[in-house]
Amino acid sequence: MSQLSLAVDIAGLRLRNPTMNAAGVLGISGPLLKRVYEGGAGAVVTKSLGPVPREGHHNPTLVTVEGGVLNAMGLPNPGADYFVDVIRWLKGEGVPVVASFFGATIEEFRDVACTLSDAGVDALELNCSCPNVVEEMGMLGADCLNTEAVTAAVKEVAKTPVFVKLSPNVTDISEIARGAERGGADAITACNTLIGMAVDVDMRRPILANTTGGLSGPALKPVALRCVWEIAKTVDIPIIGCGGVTNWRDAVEFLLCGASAVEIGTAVMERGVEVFGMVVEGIRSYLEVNGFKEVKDIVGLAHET
Amino acid sequence: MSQLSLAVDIAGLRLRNPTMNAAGVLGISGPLLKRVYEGGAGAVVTKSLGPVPREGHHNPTLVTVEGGVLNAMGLPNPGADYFVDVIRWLKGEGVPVVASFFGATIEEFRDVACTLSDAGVDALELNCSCPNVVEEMGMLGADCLNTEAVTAAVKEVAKTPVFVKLSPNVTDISEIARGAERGGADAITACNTLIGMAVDVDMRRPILANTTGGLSGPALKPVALRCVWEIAKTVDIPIIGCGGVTNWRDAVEFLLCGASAVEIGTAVMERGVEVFGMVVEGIRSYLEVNGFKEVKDIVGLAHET
Amino acid sequence: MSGSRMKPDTLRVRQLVDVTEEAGDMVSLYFRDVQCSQALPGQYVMIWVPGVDEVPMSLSTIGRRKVSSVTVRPVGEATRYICDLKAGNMVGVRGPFGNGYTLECDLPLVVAGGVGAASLTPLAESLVTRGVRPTFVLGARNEEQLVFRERLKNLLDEGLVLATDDGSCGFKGFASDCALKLMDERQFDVVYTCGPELMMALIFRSAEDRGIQVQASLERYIKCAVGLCGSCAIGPYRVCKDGPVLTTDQLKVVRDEFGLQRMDPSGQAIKVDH
Amino acid sequence: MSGSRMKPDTLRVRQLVDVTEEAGDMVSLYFRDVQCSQALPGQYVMIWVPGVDEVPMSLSTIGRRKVSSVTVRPVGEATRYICDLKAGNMVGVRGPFGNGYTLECDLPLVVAGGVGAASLTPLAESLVTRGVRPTFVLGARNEEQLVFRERLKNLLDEGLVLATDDGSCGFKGFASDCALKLMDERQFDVVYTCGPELMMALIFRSAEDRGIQVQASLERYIKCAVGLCGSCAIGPYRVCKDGPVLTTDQLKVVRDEFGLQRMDPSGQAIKVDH
Ligand SMILES: Cc1cc2nc3c(=O)[nH]c(=O)nc-3n(C[C@H](O)[C@H](O)[C@H](O)COP(=O)(O)OP(=O)(O)OC[C@H]3O[C@@H](n4cnc5c(N)ncnc54)[C@H](O)[C@@H]3O)c2cc1C
Ligand SMILES: Cc1cc2nc3c(=O)[nH]c(=O)nc-3n(C[C@H](O)[C@H](O)[C@H](O)COP(=O)(O)OP(=O)(O)OC[C@H]3O[C@@H](n4cnc5c(N)ncnc54)[C@H](O)[C@@H]3O)c2cc1C
Ligand SMILES: Cc1cc2nc3c(=O)[nH]c(=O)nc-3n(C[C@H](O)[C@H](O)[C@H](O)COP(=O)(O)O)c2cc1C
Ligand SMILES: Cc1cc2nc3c(=O)[nH]c(=O)nc-3n(C[C@H](O)[C@H](O)[C@H](O)COP(=O)(O)O)c2cc1C
Ligand code: FES
Ligand code: FES
Repeated sequence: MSQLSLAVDIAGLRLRNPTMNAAGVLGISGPLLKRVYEGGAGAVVTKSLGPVPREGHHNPTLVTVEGGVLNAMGLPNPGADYFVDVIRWLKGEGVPVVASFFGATIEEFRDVACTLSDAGVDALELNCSCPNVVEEMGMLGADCLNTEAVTAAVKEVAKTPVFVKLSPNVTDISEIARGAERGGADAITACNTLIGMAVDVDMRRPILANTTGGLSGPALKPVALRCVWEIAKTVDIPIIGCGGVTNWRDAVEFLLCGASAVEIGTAVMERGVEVFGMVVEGIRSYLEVNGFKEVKDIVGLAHET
Repeated sequence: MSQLSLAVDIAGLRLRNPTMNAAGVLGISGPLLKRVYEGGAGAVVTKSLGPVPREGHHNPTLVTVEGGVLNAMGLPNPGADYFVDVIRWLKGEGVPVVASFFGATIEEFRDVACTLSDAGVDALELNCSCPNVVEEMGMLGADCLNTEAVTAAVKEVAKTPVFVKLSPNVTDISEIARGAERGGADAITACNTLIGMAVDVDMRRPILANTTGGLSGPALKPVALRCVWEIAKTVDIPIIGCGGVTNWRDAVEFLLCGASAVEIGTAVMERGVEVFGMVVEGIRSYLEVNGFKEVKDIVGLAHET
Repeated sequence: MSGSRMKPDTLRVRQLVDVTEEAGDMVSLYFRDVQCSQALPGQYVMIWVPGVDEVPMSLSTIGRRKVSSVTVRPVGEATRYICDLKAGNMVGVRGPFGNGYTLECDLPLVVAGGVGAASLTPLAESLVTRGVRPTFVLGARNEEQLVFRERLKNLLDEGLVLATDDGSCGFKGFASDCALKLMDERQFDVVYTCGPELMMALIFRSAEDRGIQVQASLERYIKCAVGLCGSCAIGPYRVCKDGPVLTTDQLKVVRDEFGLQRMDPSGQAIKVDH
Repeated sequence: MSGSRMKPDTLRVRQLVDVTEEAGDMVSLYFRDVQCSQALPGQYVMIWVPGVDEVPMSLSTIGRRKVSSVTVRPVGEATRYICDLKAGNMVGVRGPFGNGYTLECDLPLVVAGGVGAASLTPLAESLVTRGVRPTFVLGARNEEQLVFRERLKNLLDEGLVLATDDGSCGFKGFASDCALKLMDERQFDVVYTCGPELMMALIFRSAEDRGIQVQASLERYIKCAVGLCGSCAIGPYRVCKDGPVLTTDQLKVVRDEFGLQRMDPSGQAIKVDH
């Protein structure tokens, strides 16, 4: 074993390696999140938490498509207050926790952030980009002024770094990233799912109960890489890549495009919670074989050509 | 054989069946387009033609990714004037021709449309959505006012139906579709490719010479279906679905979502030019088995549930 | 349309080739599906009824080269709707999902409570095929509710032990009481069980005391069915993917939840009450 | 990394294990690649040199369980850059693409002009393996330009006929003249040819007069290599996918273009001048 380190620093948050689960994937349960950490993740991300409990949409909430899955869970969650105990338990178990959260108004965002921050999370991930509840809650993230305002409001109350997670369903994602940076974001997570839908020709109707849903998995990867690439050219804060990471190569691609860490979601379906350890080991050998000393050395390297 | 008809009418343009090749796929050569028609397409669509010849981007211009391909051809084309003879030859061979075209300014769009319209095409497809030349030419299609203006300018000179082809890389595609409708568009083609990129971890750099490219194929399908769905809810003009159609099921999905016809591009890679005939035959048996008399009967049916 | 190369998690629509009434208002729905024909006993599918819901159902027949089935007890909106379907109607099918039962055993006891027999009957059939004759306790409230009675009788003959809460047929009392009695009489090495969770929890504790391995098929709220959303969590396990069948070692880990609490669709803990 | 399950159209990066100089400034680059090991003679790959270009190159060695190679003639920016690569350097590889030659024949004549020998040498090897010994005309401007001379001599011995424009070695004159002479002497049933298009067009017409089948490997501007963009069109055929090898029947269809005109990268027709 060489002197190689896999640890990363994201806006002051130091993690043992650059992988996390994507928000909404396994994050509704404390013990499952602990299993994610034991599976090798550098930190865990909770389900997006709102001000009150939500059951989410009716089933079908998920359907597989070529190259990925479509989901319209509809942000089911037990509410931020309820989750405070889960967070405390996870912290007690030694697990670094990023709390994903959302609200319907700027006030709600701030209040939820306050609750979670007080619960002792290591970072907050502001989800202003869930495609499945747009009509209900307004698409705050689609506009850079909104993004700036909501980020600033959250930053006022947050005692931890704030990651702002962006939607790829916009005309110019770098403009929105700039809004988040102006609002004081400590990092950008890019990206959430693409809005899509699936139809069944025998039933002659949309499959998801919510009609449309978010496309994740390998099909999303080229778009997510491009988002990270563009944002890296635009802002100075760190980026967390997300979208279709299935193996170490995918993870390294995101790092080369400018991400400092990656989140992994859909790949858990095929590769289990062991995917985190496998990706981390793959990154380790990549660094080793290519003579790099730490993850930071390859962040953004593809821009330098 | 029943009384079943596969013919469709798109804004007055009557086609023997609802399939066409997607713009840019095989459309740079007259004989190849004739082969597409002989392969079973209802009409053929030319490569997007501009005011002057363009060589396009350097290689690599295409790379396969999971669930599709990324291309950054960069709109190579011999110019509209040059293509007049090709169009006349195709018309002489009895092939219905849709001319895809673009320009850098509204004037250029109008001039090119005029040239092609005079050449005797059956319809024009206004491409205000090519993701690969944005920096060079501005992204006219990203804005509904622009789309309205350019459509109106083209409609002034066009003697044939004008299809306006939209990009999925926008925050609200239905708003842009409305702009096109207001500008006088006779139909909407939805959609062009999603902007993505691919990186190689060994070379540590983007693969496409243009860095970013357009994602097409099955990976795009859920997004394209959703675009058609949303546009169908918004405008009254016909829609031509495009994005990931590989087999008859995909085609029927687009029809059920509200498309009156489909364009097929990437599937030609795996299935050859025979794909058109195969999709058409599949649509025929679907109609037959389910007791429909013509294609029109299933257009938009998934909305009625 | 069908295609055996299709991955099991891909949704497909199947026509019901037969719909039969079972004991106690339950209904079996038969359909042809290559993926289901290759399922393991204990695996389940998601049944989609458009406009209503998509719900998990164990495979009650695994039709190798033939039709497969699910058997549905009408308890709510979706299940009542499904029980009204007729041959010729169509349902969406995703799956088979989950792990299924492990077949290794020498002297197995099977304990089915109510519709729990749905997943345990194909298990019994597989065991018999492997030359192992299980003792099968089929429990229900009363005689009318004894599902698959004929099918199991034909398969197991003396091995089938009936139990009714009201004593209208066979052992009088809960299936779990009947099982405890049998565990004291014979040296079973594995107990397979599916049914009301309180029953299964009782059986688990008794079997644990006696050092007998348990395989229990659990129910939790299933949304994605592919191990992503976490809504089916019990402790560190996902019922949809790591389960639905949990073994003794796993049940020990979730001792604080099994038979006691589960998550509602929003992720809040609620009491297990049956 | 590698993986034989990878589809040939997926880009992968390969290290050059060997780089050797060939006759006439040409260079052969050797690399290990499962997909190329399974190629047919006449198929080509796209070689990516980052920051420079991606260009089509015929496989000059198809290394069954071993290394494969391409052989490059430096004619422009990309090919000159490639010819300067060293062992240890990396290139991107997509493919093998295209149809390759059909091997059915009894008495074949092979006519290679210049670097055209790259695709025809593996063809000759495959023919010999099948028990057919082709007559192989290796043509070049002068003796120094005769590529693969030793390799072909070892393989074919008397079957190898050398031709140089200046007569510095073997037949004095164009390879096509040499081929015409041979066609008059012997009853060949197939002519395989790759080289300058004007040479191939001449051979095609002569073979057509004599009723001999032709398989000619063509060059057109290759961009996508997977049959989508149309930039490589000759008549109704895509050189990248339907070709690069066209047969007599196809060559008849494109009579008005073959040896006469081709498309430049913008799609405008230009004259074929070599
Ligand atoms: C792995 C598994 C296998 C099952 N096998 C069978 C079977 O073979 N036969 C059978 O009749 N039933 C089976 N069930 C139970 C069946 O899924 C529920 O009875 C059904 O979902 C109830 O739906 P409903 O709309 O009719 O009832 P509701 O009125 O919606 O609810 C009634 C009860 O069913 C539960 N339920 C509702 N939706 C779900 C869901 N998506 N996932 C889990 N529980 C849900 C509710 O929590 C509640 O306890 C199984 C459950 C699981 C988890
Ligand atoms: C199927 C096929 C197999 C080939 N096999 C070989 C081989 O084994 N060895 C070899 O040395 N050469 C081969 N070539 C030719 C080789 O691809 C060109 O010489 C090379 O692309 C020139 O690139 P350049 O940048 O050096 O030259 P440039 O200066 O760019 O151009 C020189 C000539 O090469 C042509 N060319 C450039 N790029 C391409 C391209 N993408 N596709 C087709 N032609 C191009 C130009 O039209 C021009 O005629 C093959 C070509 C094809 C189509
Ligand atoms: C089942 C499921 C639930 C999700 N829930 C959330 C969520 O609550 N909040 C959020 O920000 N993103 C959510 N996402 C999006 C993921 O966090 C992630 O952005 C996306 O799936 C892309 O990553 P992947 O391709 O690795 O899955 C969800 C995704 C899936 C598949
Ligand atoms: C090689 C290639 C070239 C293309 N060129 C054009 C073009 O010139 N004009 C255009 O409007 N779209 C172009 N497109 C986009 C297609 O027309 C189509 O919108 C897209 O590929 C989605 O359809 P598909 O998934 O069936 O390929 C091109 C696509 C490909 C793959
Ligand atoms: S139902 Fe989603 S993880 Fe089990
Ligand atoms: S190079 Fe694109 S079709 Fe041949």
